[in-house]
Amino acid sequence: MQKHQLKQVIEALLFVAEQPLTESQLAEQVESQQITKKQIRDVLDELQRDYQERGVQLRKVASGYRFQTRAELGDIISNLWQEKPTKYSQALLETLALIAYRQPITRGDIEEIRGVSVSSQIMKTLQERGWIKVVGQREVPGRPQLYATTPEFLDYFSLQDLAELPDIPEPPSQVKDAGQSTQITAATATETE
Amino acid sequence: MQKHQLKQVIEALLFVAEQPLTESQLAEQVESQQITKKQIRDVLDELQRDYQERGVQLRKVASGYRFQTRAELGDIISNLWQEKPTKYSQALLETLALIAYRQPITRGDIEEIRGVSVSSQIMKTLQERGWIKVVGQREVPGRPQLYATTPEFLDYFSLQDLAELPDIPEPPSQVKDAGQSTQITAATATETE
Amino acid sequence: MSVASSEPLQQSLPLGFVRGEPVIDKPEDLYIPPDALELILESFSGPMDLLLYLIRRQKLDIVDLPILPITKQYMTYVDMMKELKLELAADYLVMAAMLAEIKSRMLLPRPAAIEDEELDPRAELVRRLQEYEAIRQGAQHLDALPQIGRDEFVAHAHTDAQEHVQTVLPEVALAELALAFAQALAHAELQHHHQVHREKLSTRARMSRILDLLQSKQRLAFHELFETAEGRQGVVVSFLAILELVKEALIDVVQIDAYSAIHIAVANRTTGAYAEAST
Repeated sequence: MQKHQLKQVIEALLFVAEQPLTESQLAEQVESQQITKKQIRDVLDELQRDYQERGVQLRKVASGYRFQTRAELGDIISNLWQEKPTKYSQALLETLALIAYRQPITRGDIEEIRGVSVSSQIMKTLQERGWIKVVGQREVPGRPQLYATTPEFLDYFSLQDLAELPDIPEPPSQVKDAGQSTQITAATATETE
Repeated sequence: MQKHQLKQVIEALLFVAEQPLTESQLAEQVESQQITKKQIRDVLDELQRDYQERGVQLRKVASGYRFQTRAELGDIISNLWQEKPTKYSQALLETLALIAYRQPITRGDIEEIRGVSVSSQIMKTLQERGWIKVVGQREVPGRPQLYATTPEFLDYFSLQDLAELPDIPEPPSQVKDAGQSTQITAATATETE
Repeated sequence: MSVASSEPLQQSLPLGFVRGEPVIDKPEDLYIPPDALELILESFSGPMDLLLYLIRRQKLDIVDLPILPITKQYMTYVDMMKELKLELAADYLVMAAMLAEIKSRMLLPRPAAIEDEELDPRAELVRRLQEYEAIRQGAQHLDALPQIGRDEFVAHAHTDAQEHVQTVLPEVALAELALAFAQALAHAELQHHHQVHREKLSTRARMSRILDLLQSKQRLAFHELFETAEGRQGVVVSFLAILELVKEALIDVVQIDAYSAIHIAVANRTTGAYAEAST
């Protein structure tokens, strides 16, 4: 396959796939053509440059590459739909922020910091959206479930990994949790303690 | 709105709309910006040229404009939806084997040997695959159809004729007839247990 | 999204802004309709939110939290909520109790020797406030990030590629077929009835072919069933196949007169006397 055609194929695949595609997935799609990952990466770089100034851009998010519209066009484009996009409540955003920044975390931890009981509706919504999931249990009495964010959470916010989240102050540790790590990296998502 | 931005907006709208968009629909989306239809048409022309050689192209169809993949990429792109090959059920394989080894044979014969009824779906699948066909009817009440294998069946298994089918390990009770097995050279490794 | 409807909206609805700070105090000299006040009080996402708001509004230092005035103000708000018969979450009262406890411990004289930061009765509350403040900031960051479906949209193109998807038919190996046959026989425990031999298979294949030929022609001349090219062995196989077909009453062999050509035809059903027991 010539490079010109490879580029067309990758471009077309990215525009029709339901989900973002990784380099490996793209390589797999054209595997019969003996294409190296390096060639795929070069094409992706080139496509990213090609679309730099266009209405849609090639973005890398947690679960792969996808074409998406420029952020600044959001207002005009959202007119296409009758419904207004969902506005998330402060309570939901705080809960999500706690899970994103302090994962893995139990519901009890969330309640302690927010000072209110966590509504089951919020946890259900976050799980239904595929943004959070149970990654284990803390080995204390009651074995509470530990929650972490998912790649879909990152995709939704067009992030590649948790390190891209804007910084917030690290948790104060003078009273307890002195040993708790404050480094937020994508790896924490799979930690089960 | 500057022309540069108008182009980005129209491009983005066409990429996110579920349906093709007409010039009027596009004009409506950007109506607050006092854009003439002429301007929209110019932008569409320009986009059509921009995407001429790309993996997706801007095409005008009956209900408006839409981006779609190049026709000649259909084959490669279809890999995205290509299902993994499945396996035939044991019931189907046994049915096929009985037809191959015991032809011509009726469904009733197969059922008698297998001790279970043969689903119509299995017979249909084998016929659609072109491996078996009806070669006659047995002249008994109900005139059941007699099935046999086809040349396509032989072709698929790279056999010249049915005599090349592997010999089946003989049951222990059977006294082997040396004279009948002299011609057998093919591996008879299959075992019944 | 159901959250928006099932969760009270938490955005503050201040009465106004003074130097950028929302004013939601109930000024002494201004009547506020109870409805408006209710909205304001409901807008806090919890006791920590309220507490943090009170601290920030007065530009107080969290670390050196003046517990007495804060407790007093907090209680004023809680009383207002009670007065308006808002469904006051128990969490607000838990916080009130905590504040009262810290206050009383602060009032107790402490031996100078053990006075260190760790034992400051406010320490735990301060830690929670700091962490809550950080998380509030995190929530704001999340809200400000571009979101798919709100600010950014996934781009898709139409494709007719699905039409090119080919049905992949399952593969079968010859050995599998033989195995399946053996298994079918084993299951039926009919092995002794189904002796399979190479010779026999050729015969059965020829039987199928003859029946197949009879599908298109009603009658076949006997000699049409033999091909000299096949040699003697082919003739034997054909002959055995005809005999077997006759035996299974699948064909009739017809000779009108003595010495006339022999024909075979599909068995007439009236003469069919196929015995199932033959297997």
